[in-house]
Amino acid sequence: MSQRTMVEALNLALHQAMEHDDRVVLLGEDVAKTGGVFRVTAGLLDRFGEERVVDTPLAEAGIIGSAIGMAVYGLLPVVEIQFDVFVYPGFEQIVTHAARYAWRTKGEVPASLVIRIPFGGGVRAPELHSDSPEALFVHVPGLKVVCPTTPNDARDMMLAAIEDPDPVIFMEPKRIYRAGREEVSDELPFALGNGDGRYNEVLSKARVAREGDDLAIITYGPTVPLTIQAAERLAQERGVQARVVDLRSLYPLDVDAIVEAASTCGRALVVHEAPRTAGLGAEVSALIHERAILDLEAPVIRVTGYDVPFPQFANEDDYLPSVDRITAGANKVLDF
Amino acid sequence: MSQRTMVEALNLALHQAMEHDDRVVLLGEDVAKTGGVFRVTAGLLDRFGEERVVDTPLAEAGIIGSAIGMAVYGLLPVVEIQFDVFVYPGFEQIVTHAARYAWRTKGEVPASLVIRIPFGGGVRAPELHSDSPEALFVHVPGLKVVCPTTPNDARDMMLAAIEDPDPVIFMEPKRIYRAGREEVSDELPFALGNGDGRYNEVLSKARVAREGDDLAIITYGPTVPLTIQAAERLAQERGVQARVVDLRSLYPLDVDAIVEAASTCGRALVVHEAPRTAGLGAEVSALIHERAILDLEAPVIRVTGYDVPFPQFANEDDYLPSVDRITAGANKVLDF
Amino acid sequence: MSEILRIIGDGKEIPDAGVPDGLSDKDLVEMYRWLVLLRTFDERAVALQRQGRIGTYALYWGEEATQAGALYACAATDWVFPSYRQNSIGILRGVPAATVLAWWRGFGGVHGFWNPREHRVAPICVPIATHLPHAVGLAWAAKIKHESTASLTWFGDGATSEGDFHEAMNFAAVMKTATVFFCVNNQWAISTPIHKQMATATIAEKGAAYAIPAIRVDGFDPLACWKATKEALERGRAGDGPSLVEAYCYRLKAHGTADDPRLYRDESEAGRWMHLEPVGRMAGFLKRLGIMTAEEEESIRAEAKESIAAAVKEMESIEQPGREILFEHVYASGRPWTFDEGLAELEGVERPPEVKPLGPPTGAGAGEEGKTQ
Amino acid sequence: MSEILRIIGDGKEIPDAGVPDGLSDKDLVEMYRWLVLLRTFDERAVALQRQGRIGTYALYWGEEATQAGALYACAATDWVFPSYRQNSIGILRGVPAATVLAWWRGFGGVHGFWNPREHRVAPICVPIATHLPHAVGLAWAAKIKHESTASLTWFGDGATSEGDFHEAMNFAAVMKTATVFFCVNNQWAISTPIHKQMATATIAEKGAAYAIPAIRVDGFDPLACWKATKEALERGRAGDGPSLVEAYCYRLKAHGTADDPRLYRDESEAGRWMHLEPVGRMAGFLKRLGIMTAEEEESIRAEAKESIAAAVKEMESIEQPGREILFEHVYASGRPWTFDEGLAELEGVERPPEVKPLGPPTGAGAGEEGKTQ
Ligand SMILES: Cc1ncc(C[n+]2csc(CCOP(=O)(O)OP(=O)(O)O)c2C)c(N)n1
Ligand SMILES: Cc1ncc(C[n+]2csc(CCOP(=O)(O)OP(=O)(O)O)c2C)c(N)n1
Ligand SMILES: [Mg+2]
Ligand SMILES: [Mg+2]
Repeated sequence: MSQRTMVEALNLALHQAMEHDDRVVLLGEDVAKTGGVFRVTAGLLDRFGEERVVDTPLAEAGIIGSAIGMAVYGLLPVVEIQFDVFVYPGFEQIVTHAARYAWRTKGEVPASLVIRIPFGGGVRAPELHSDSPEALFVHVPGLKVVCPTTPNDARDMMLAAIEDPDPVIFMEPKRIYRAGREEVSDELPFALGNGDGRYNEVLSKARVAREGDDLAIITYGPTVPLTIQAAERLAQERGVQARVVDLRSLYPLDVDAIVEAASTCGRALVVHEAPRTAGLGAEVSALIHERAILDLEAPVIRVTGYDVPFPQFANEDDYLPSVDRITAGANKVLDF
Repeated sequence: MSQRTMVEALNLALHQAMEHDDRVVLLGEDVAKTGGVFRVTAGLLDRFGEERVVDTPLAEAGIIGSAIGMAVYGLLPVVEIQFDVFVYPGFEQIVTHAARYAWRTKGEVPASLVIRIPFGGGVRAPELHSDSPEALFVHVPGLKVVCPTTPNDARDMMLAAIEDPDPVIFMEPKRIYRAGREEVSDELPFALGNGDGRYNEVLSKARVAREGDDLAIITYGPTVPLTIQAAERLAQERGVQARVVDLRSLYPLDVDAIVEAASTCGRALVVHEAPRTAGLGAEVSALIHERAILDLEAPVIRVTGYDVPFPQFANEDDYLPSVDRITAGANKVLDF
Repeated sequence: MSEILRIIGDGKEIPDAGVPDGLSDKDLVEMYRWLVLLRTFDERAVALQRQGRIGTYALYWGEEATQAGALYACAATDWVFPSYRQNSIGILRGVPAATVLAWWRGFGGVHGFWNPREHRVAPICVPIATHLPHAVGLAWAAKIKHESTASLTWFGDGATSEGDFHEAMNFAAVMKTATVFFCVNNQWAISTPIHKQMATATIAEKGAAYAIPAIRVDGFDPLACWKATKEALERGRAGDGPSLVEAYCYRLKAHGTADDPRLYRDESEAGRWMHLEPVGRMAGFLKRLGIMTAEEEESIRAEAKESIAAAVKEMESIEQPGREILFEHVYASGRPWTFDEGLAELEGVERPPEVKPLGPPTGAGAGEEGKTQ
Repeated sequence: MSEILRIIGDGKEIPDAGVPDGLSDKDLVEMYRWLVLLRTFDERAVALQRQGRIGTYALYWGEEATQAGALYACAATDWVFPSYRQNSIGILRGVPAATVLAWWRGFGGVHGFWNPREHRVAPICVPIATHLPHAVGLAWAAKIKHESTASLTWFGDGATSEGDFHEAMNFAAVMKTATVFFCVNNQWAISTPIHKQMATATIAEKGAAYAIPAIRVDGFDPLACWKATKEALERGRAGDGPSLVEAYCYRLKAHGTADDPRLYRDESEAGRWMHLEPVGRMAGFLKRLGIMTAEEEESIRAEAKESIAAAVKEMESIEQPGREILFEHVYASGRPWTFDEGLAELEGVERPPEVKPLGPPTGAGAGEEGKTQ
């Protein structure tokens, strides 16, 4: 047992997966010698050698496309995209190939790869280092999209994503990479490679991050800790107990957990950092209304980033959903 | 006056825009000599010469990126993407550059270009020629996204898109390119280049494609004619008058028209061909519930493509929202 | 412009060179059989399209040498990555011709796709140049596993303009993967001639940007294609990395069945190249060498005709797949709940009439639309 | 490996060549002034970052010749397209240094951006190689308008791996645009050395793939950079199309202020290149020629220091922009309704405390995060 940050937990998972299965290889810009700009892959080159941990040329389509070819040959590549926005040069490979390889091969040859994308703002980074592109992947059939929020989830979900035969877009909220530590056991959370499909469960279920029956707040990634803070404030300020649902899986959404929370509470709020229009919040809102409108005392509303380019960082806190904004949104739902 | 298909109406608009303003240039694969694989740009090479109508090398990032550079120098490029899916190699240029050029230059140098994308299924095309990627662009701040459904709208909106200083993603529903003709006047629909911002109105307003007060059906592009047919059937079969709203503008959405229709009718359905999850239907549904839940007698539901790769064409009619499926969806809302 | 490797003459001005080392008479006849099988498939597919029995089809008439010659040089364990233009290459590797025809007929799932691992033939790639990185990744993976598998990928002259071509070439060169980049330079990308595609006179010159050795061959000559590929594969397997082969030829026919080349080029130009087309040329060569009799030739043709006819029959016996096919094989890990919902919705309505290859559903200018690949 | 153009010696083993035609003494001193201004900006920016007064910064210490030398060759009407590495190139074209500093301080809008048309300097480009097609499009547009404007774009050795490099080079070659592709080959892309980036020994070799003439120059030598660029621009303006300049140098310092090169390279290697750095070298050259006195040198330095100090002051006088800045300048055609909603929501809550360059909002490992560009 040790206290680990999310970065360390991811690093642990990669060590464990590579140890367990020599088909696992890591590719990306600066992932080997330096261990990645966020150090998620630190130490892996020394441990597993330069055939399996590769500093690639600077070309995202080349990286993702090569990884697809490797997967076709039976390897299990884990790709790092250096920052959110830099996935776009490789977008074509993801949409027309990674997402469709299983389908195009009668299910025989899925593109078994994991694409790790550190994403989101709040780290005072220069332009184009703070985007939240997850909804784009959620809209593309054939992908799984996940986002852990705690060190333990990060570890478990990374192991599951590597086990999963389908391509997994693994969104890493860079703002909470080192935001806190928790006990993460060295023990494997489930037996690897025993074909019991445990990965499926780890990758498809939401988590109740805070219990409550008065208001459901559905969120994921960097806004989870903020939402919990807002929930505490609501408890103090008006005695309202908000249930915070951390989605973890963005595709497929855990519709049962979402609808149950909304139905039980009768009121729901969705929170995310990405721009609002056609973001994941719209999907969650639509799902809840479609299935539980009669249980609702108020419409589901959304607290999100705005429909604008992520601002230069002196104004990023104006853009980001804050505890204040989440609380205000919650009050709106509660006072409807 | 003459009877024109959408293809002919677009062609007319391009002729008119190029005639009026010599900053307008056309770029794309096979747009010049053959006039494009759909013949939208036919005759323009002969009329305006090969400096202004260019068969480019086969590289979408190169085309869109060059067009951005041209716009920076003051030209008004209109780019053709040959088929929906082939926009992805140029996605990076659209998201990080076209969408942000105005913002990144204090509003002084918007990327004034139009990116034409023939999209959608129903034409018995081979794999990867039938996608509907519009929601991806709608989620990217800084773009306008529009989709005409009639020849007149196609003409007017193309002229407006070229006038508009912002980058416009111009979605062309290939299934109705030649599906019908209507009178399209040779007269300009509005005075070009007189700075009265008329383009803004043409590009941001939905259209009521069929009047009715019992059920609002909100849709756009290839599903508009099908929705009108479904509405006729509903009128016949159960005396229900459905109002069909053709969105035309996908970003920004005409929220007033949408909410007014839903509020007046008390019941609403959204229809599109793209996959459901995180599609535009989710956004429309969320908007209606957020603003008009108290006026609703039933939740807004969605009739859409499924969350699967667009099928090989022998099964495309199973995938596509049909008059039957739209009617069934409408009945579900009506019988809630 | 560098010289072009050519082995088979035209029986007139152009002299024959000797049969390359490593090819027996049997090999030569077998290679001819491959050429004929491809040609037969292609001509039949065009006819089927004209009859409305399959959809738009991308023909390759005249490019058989680039396919059969290159493939013949591969070991059975080597992987090949075709574009839409090499759509039926799999039939030389055990993929049923009916499956390929079914793909063009709009069938998916088990009818129109194959298991690439079974044949070492990747799926047909539609977006230009995007399969090149896959070929690189595959050979790279083989290297990591210390296996001698090589990869070969076909693509056109137009494809060299895409960024994926560049990234794939660079990765292959840096990682020294055993990859053969086989460019079918037919001088046209739909309506765009090569001089509007690039400023170089040849494709081969592009190898220099990656320190990748390049060779130009007569793309109508199966033995030249074979020899260049063979040497490239040997180099790759020896650890010396990738090669670029430029198979210089000419697109003798339309880009696809929806394309009308008269709109953009003088068809008499194609006529001037016609005498170089590979099937007749190989037959002439074999006859000049006395390796194949007219009877053998006839029987090879008849056999091919028969086998493709059988494939057509098989393809046409496929019934329109059920609606559930939409949701099949999308995820290898199982079906998300959204699929159950979708299927339930589908099953709640009557099924639309069967989709025929031609003509959009409602009165649109049939055929005009899906104009091209 | 082709020869490297070099004009300025090191005052020891490497001899000086003659001053290239077209440069007066005044020009030489002015170019020196440019070098010093860039250097002064860069050193000051690093200091500001260390003091927590701006955010992560991408320094260019040692690469001033590639910037000043190339820019000096441009006509005032020519456009330049910088990457993040040439972030302050605009200060040589009238962009206030305060604006560039403000960009790094996280200010947007009128504070951190400029009007490219005013200075013919494109915005700082962050995604690698993606600005190259813009440079091509701009020169192409000039050609369409029958104007003689040329374009120049800087990018790194790593950038040559991206597809956009390739597509831009190809478009420029085919369209014969007057574009100079100026590659700053500093041999590193963050931690990735050039031999892991490409299999060619030089960048210049890559020109062959596009029939683009290429030249290698000493990237620490402002006059070599000037001469190569000058000739390239002349060729472009004469209608002979684009050129590739490889400015061979070495990244003497870290990739950015968040980068620690000791993790991946032996810093003594940088030491071996250090004596070639351009500012001292140019000063030595001018002194050897007797063009600049020690006093003049001193006054140039002092003037630069003063002007950058004033810029720092100006930058620091900028107040955190109001929240409405989020919604400004996104659309040139006006504000969509979503913006009004957003602003209304924002105004309904108290404003968060002012954002300082360092340290994420809640206790995260400050600085560790936004590790690099
Ligand atoms: C990324 C992408 N863009 C555009 C197309 C449309 N398209 C299909 S074939 C073709 C021309 C290809 O030319 P070339 O590479 O020379 O191959 P050939 O068709 O001659 O075999 C084009 C533009 C496509 N399939 N993919
Ligand atoms: C598309 C993209 N991918 C990744 C990055 C992250 N990144 C920033 S700088 C850099 C290295 C660039 O190296 P080079 O092109 O040699 O330029 P230099 O930094 O040496 O000036 C990388 C990988 C990026 N900015 N853009
Ligand atoms: Mg071709
Ligand atoms: Mg570099």
